[in-house]
Amino acid sequence: MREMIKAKAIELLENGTVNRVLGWKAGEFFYDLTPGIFTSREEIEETFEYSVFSAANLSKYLIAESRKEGKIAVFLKPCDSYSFQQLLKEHRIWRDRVYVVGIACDGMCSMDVIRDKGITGVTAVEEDGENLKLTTLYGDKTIAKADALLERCVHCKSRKVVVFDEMIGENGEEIPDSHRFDMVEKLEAMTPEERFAFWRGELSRCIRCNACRNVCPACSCEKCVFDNDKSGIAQKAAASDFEENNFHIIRAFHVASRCTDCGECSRVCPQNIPLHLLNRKFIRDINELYGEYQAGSDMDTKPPLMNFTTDDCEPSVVYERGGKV
Amino acid sequence: MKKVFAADIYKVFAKVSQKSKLYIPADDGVSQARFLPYMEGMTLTEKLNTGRSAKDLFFPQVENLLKFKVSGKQIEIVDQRDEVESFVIFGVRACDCRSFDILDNVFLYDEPADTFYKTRRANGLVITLACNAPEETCFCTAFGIDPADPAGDITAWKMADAFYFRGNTDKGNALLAELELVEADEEAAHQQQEAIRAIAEKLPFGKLDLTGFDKEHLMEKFKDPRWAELSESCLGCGTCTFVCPTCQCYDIREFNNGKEIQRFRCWDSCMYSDFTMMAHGTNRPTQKERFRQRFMHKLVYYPSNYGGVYGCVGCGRCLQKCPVHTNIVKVAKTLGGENK
Amino acid sequence: MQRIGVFVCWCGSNIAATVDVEAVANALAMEPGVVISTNYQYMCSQAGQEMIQNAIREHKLTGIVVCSCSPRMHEATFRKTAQQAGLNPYMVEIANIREQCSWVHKDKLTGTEKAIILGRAAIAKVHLNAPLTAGQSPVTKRALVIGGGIAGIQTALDIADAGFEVDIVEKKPTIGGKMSQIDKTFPTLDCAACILTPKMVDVAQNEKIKIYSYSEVEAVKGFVGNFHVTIRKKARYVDETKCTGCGLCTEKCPQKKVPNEFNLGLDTRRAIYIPFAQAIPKVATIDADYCSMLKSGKCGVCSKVCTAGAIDYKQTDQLIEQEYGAIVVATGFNPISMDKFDEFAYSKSPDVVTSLEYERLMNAAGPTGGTLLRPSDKTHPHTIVFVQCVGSRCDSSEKGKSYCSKICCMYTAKHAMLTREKYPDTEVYVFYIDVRTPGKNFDEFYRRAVEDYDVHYVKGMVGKVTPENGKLKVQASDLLGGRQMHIDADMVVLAAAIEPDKSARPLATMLTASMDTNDFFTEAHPKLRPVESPTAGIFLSGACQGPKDIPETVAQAGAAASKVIGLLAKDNLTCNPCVAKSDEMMCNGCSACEKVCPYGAITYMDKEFRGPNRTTLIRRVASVNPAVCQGCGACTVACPSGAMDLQGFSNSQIMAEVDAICK
Amino acid sequence: MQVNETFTPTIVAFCCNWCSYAGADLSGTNRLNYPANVKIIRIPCSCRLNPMFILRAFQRGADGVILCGCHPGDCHYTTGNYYARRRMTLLFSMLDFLGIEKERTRVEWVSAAEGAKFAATMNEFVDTVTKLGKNKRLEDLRCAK
Amino acid sequence: MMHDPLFPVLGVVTDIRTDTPDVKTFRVVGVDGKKPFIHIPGQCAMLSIPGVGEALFSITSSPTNEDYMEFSIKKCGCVTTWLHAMEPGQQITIRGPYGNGFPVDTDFAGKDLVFVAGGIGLAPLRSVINYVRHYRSRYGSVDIVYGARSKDDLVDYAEIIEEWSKEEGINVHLTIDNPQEGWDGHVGFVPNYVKELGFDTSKTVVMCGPPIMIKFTLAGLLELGFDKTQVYTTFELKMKCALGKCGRCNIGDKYVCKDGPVFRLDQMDQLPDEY
Repeated sequence: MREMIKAKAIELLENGTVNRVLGWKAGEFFYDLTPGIFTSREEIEETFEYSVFSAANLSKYLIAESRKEGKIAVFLKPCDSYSFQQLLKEHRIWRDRVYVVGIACDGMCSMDVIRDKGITGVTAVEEDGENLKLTTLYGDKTIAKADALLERCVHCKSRKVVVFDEMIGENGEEIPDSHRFDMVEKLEAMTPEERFAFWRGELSRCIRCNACRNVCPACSCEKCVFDNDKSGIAQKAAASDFEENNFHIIRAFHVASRCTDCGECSRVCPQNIPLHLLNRKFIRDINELYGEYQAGSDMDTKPPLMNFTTDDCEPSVVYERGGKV
Repeated sequence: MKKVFAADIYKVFAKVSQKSKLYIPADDGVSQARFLPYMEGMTLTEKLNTGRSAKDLFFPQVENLLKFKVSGKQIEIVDQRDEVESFVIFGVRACDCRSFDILDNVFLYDEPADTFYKTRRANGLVITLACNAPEETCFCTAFGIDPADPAGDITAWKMADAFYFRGNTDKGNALLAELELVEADEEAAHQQQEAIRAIAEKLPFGKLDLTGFDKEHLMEKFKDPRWAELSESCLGCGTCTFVCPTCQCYDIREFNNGKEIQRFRCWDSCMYSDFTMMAHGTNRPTQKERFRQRFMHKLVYYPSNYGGVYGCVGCGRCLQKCPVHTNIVKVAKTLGGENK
Repeated sequence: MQRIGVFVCWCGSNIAATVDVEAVANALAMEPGVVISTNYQYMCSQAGQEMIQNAIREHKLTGIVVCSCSPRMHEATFRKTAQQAGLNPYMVEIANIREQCSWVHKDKLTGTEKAIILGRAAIAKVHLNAPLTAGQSPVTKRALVIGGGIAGIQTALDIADAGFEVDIVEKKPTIGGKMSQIDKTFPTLDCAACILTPKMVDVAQNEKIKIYSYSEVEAVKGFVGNFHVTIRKKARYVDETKCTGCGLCTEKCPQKKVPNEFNLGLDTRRAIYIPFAQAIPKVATIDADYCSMLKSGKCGVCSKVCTAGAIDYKQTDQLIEQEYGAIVVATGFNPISMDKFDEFAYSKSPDVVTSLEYERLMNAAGPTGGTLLRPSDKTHPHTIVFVQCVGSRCDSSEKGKSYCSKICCMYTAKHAMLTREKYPDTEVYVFYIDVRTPGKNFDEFYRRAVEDYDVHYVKGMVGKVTPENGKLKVQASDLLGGRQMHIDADMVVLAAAIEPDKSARPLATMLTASMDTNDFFTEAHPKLRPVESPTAGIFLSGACQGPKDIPETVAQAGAAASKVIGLLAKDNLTCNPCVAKSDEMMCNGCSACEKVCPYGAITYMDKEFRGPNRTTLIRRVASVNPAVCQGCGACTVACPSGAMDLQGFSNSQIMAEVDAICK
Repeated sequence: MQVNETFTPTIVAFCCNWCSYAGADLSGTNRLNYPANVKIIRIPCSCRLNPMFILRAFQRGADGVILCGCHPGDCHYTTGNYYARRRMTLLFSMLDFLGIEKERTRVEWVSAAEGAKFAATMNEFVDTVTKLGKNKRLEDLRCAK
Repeated sequence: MMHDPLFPVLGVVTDIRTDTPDVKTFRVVGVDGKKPFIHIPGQCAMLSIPGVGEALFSITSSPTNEDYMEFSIKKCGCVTTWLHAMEPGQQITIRGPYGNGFPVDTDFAGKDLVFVAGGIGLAPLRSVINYVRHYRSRYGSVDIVYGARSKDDLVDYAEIIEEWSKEEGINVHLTIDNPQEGWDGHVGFVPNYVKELGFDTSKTVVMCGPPIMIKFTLAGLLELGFDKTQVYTTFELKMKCALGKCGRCNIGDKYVCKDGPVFRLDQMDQLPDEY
């Protein structure tokens, strides 16, 4: 896969299809890949990397990149392609300046997950079939890839690249029984007091670094309300519990019915807050109340929050369903 | 040198916390350690370091400065500071401990001193803990920090059976004396130190070459074209800043609850697009300039102002936390050493 | 920092009885920015208004807060007051301390406390008010009337009379509408054709009026003063400019078996036809569903007999684009289908007819030449039963309509009377729930039917009609007599409920005009603005707004016309300034706002912006057409960046009110 | 739940200009009582209600927030309340998900003719919120009274 | 409890003068009616209106004025808009003085001085000019070149005409960008005017104005034979603490609030071009 992708990147650059390639750059260790732009064969040969650590969703970079001269090639994993299409739908990316190479994906791993398993000091990683061989300061270790997967990949919703100019690897299918709402349901089954305690515990860790927002392809505002002093709700740091809640509620609401559930927010959170649960709560509610909807899966369907039917349920439905009392 | 058997460490904590507030690094929810006020039943984390740095305890993320009450054209200024109670932090690593020196330069020694910081520093007692198992992201040694022998008022070593303590300052010795611990042989600690240093020797960035990052090369580094490439993936978030033990930029903001106006300061990040935004624009218009500012500050401006001391302690938090894995090591490797 | 004046109204004792106005004024005087705070018995009085105006001048006020009755009552008044004193009218805020305070609460302390808080909220808001200036948009001085019945005709004539151009779009081949099918009109019993056809001729001859017959509205864009309408002129396969209306083709056409819709299918016409003798335009139309030439290419008789050479089998639909300043909807009504009323045997016996069919059977130009004959055997009926409220005032909405169709009582009385007059040997029964005759000379008319013409009015419903041996067995109850009735009738006439024309619903969507659940167009205000749609520039004429008889229709048509004239007489329109506005610097161009805008007021453009380091950036940004936007604010919430805000009800203003209230 | 006898909740009622605000007016015209701690904010349409405003109200000390708009189908702007309905449904569900008492938020459709309904709704809502007690979970301590 | 440097003191705005359509001059004293603190020409102070914000302004009045401080402020942001809308008697908060100020008693002493200002750029120079006027004997000749978009945009016009122009040894050269009715003075941009005037290269130049003016004036001065060590200017960047701690206003390793705002132009060359 890695070789095919690199070869494709070189091919597209050299045959003049594009003048830039957006991919992942090798870091200091095997696991710390950085999104990067490549403009030459040499660069690609030396530093382009694709591995189970190519988790970063590249689609958001295209908002800026597609406005630059010439065409850019981008590699999109299935979940990234949903974000890409949602951005297209919102007129944020100039499609004609992007050449999309879809790549089949079996799930991405996370160093955080590996560290969580007590493996530290990892200086090198090698993919070995279904396993990862780790060289650490404290001796060699092995971990199954499946045990190192990102949460979003454990509950992968789709292996289908929804928009591409060409595919590398075989395109997959949507996975309806991803169990991605299991945790949401578990929370819903709690009492409000328990839920409140759960979220306070999580959100009180927030350091308002904006990583979730800045990485989020749906949070593509020219100027975020939380940065805009005129909005009346601008904040630099959460100065109270309320502000912690407010930021995450409003952010989730702003991306509701636009969030593709790409999981980047939770991946990048330095405080390991399961932010995706908020988005999934909205997705689950939308699916249940207004019919199945997957943001980014097509170009035409109106996002549920910009749509209605005359016989929609009343807000009082929340008293009847929702969490147990 | 004093000694406490591993089984008794919590008795020591209990004793300390009776007199003053004690913070220890403990696991907080999932996969993260954090300095938390010690309460009975709490256990020390097994993790190397806390997710957030120890600077929080001296320079908190949000800090109230003063209040105003406004009526008509009149303003009343209310100083609302409470006396800061004395507190003890246990388990500060060598890198974080060094970060206090770096912050001291700005907040204490540069006149006028910041009284909020000053009060906390005066009331805080730092017990450091040597790093038994440094991680691949650690590079404190690059800044001449010895993870085996951290500074602080008291230095502690953790061994299989016991904790060893050494007082470094009067304040530290006084506390140790109060605790009435058993005298111990220094040899055990020395062995531990050697073991740590052996690992530190193997750290991939332990000998990070920082030549070229100095006042003399200020303009050259500033003008280096490679900043563009280094910064191209930067999201402009504040993760690196907020987990950094030495970042000290802050914003002053106000909150009006309708009755009084609370002026407070909170951390800010030079990575944010509005950091230098004025009514008529910003002098750092793209992420390249903002990214450059952060690393120039750590590696060039700070040493230029403070006798060559770098504004980084090699704790490695930004290496672990950056969403796109761009960090000070990549910058140093690209622009420093033989690449300069 | 605003300089704010606060004016607390006593409203006599209405407010002052439960709110200590003095205390309110004193408390609000302490609020930031308030430079004068006072109270007065009646702020809305001349003296009160002068007091405000003097204060504005004297204290150089930049904003005022009036604590008084509901803004729905006097906001406009005080805005005018402010304007006359040189203050922007949108710098006025009302704190509603009457309807929402003094009238709700009994305890004076409570009322006073609440009034102070409401005043504070208004002050907090006015601090953030900005002077708003209403925008201007030009007016196209031409009106479109959709529907060419009596409503449309009258509206068009009145507008044209004032000197403005009017186009009528009529989907049928001729104008005239329902009235052209009616025989006589109540309560005067004059002949409908005699009063309608001259008006039709007037329309045809009026230079200002253009008729698009056999045409329909295809698309509507734009907004008040500037509508852009696409009209589909359906192919009639006859060149209107050549056809002389001689009618020869309609006699020679070999296809004779086409149901004649003008006579409601009671007789037939040819495939090429002129609906009725006085049709306007008097031009033949080929019915493509029946013409053999169009269907199979065989025939061509009409073309051969037409001396004018007007037949054109190759004609296609034509799309006409036209600009209008105002649109009048006059789409009229239809009797409802009798399908669901099997108990009256409408589908089983041709002798069960609707009132409109009966109208044709009585009409000299009708299928029977004006002689009343039963459709089944063309014999003279001797017993006729009229059933009222068929489908009107129904409980079950599935079957009929909940509303009263309003005209049935009168036309049934008319039918009964005319029948008795022409055929005194006929027994006439009318079954009714109530007889409703409010209207000039209406009750007298009904009484004549009962008293002079011996029409048997029976209060009660007909339960069942059964055709049997050439008779219609009518089973009914007489509620006043308390008995069951069995009548062997020759004919049964059903007063079918009326409903809006089916074309109204899609039209409403095009016009973004609102409708009620019965598909009648909603008026802007049921009492005060009965001929205007809430959508600016859309006016309502005739039965499209609700059931009406002819005089009412004509009256409303005139009213609609005068509203249109009032609009077209202006060169420019002043827009409501409390509309949405997008901040281009923050706009993402994501189209969220556009998706929720009910008026299509938001458009996008790619615009160049200055980027960092002397670069230029092209960004897609939204802009709101202030003439179209009605200020609902749906877009402001859809917009994640907050680029879209509503002037007069901005995010910061509302939050300031929230803060003041919760403080 | 502990009920504090002296507790009077702060209630913010957002009312659309065309129906519910008029309904509230009518309620006054008919001299129908409802508690004074209900304060009405006039907005042009229920669709103008930004979730930000609701959270803001709770931050600043509101104990309950209610939105009143035209009945579905009767919106002055034809579609506004349909959008509001979806937005509020999802927002309320999210607040519930975060453990905020769902009874503190409410939507009622009140027409210009339903003065009685307005008063009844407010009475009932105030009762409900009074029973819940003070809003603790979404309050901002800096705004504490 | 120690007084924190971030804590302001109260001030009262006793007088507000409208200079131009968008510039007003505010007279500030402490609540005790005295001058809040002592400063050097070119230094700044943080003014704030609680609830609105805090911003740094250069002190326009000369330290030789014993009674009050003045600030000439152009309306351009949130705080300034509020200031412009307020009325005399309003309390504000003030802290300072901040920055290095001009070397009036060292480098400037005994020198012939040329002041070059554009628009609101006169504000910090006014302090120096009046200081120099006060200690007239300590300095050589004084030339003032001042330009604005139009006559109406010239700040302190009355003082310039009534006092400065009339004072011996002070040459005032006014210019406006475009011809205007009722203006018989020079028309043209400041940099060109400075070149036209062609000052003696022994003089010391003090500049303040929009960056574009600084840039072209400097080029002109260098052409005339001036050395960068003879030219001083003053800067403005976003500031929060004004104490060199909040990390905002640095240009390279220098903080404008602490090491500036006055820089000699040869010092500027040592700094990255990020202002």
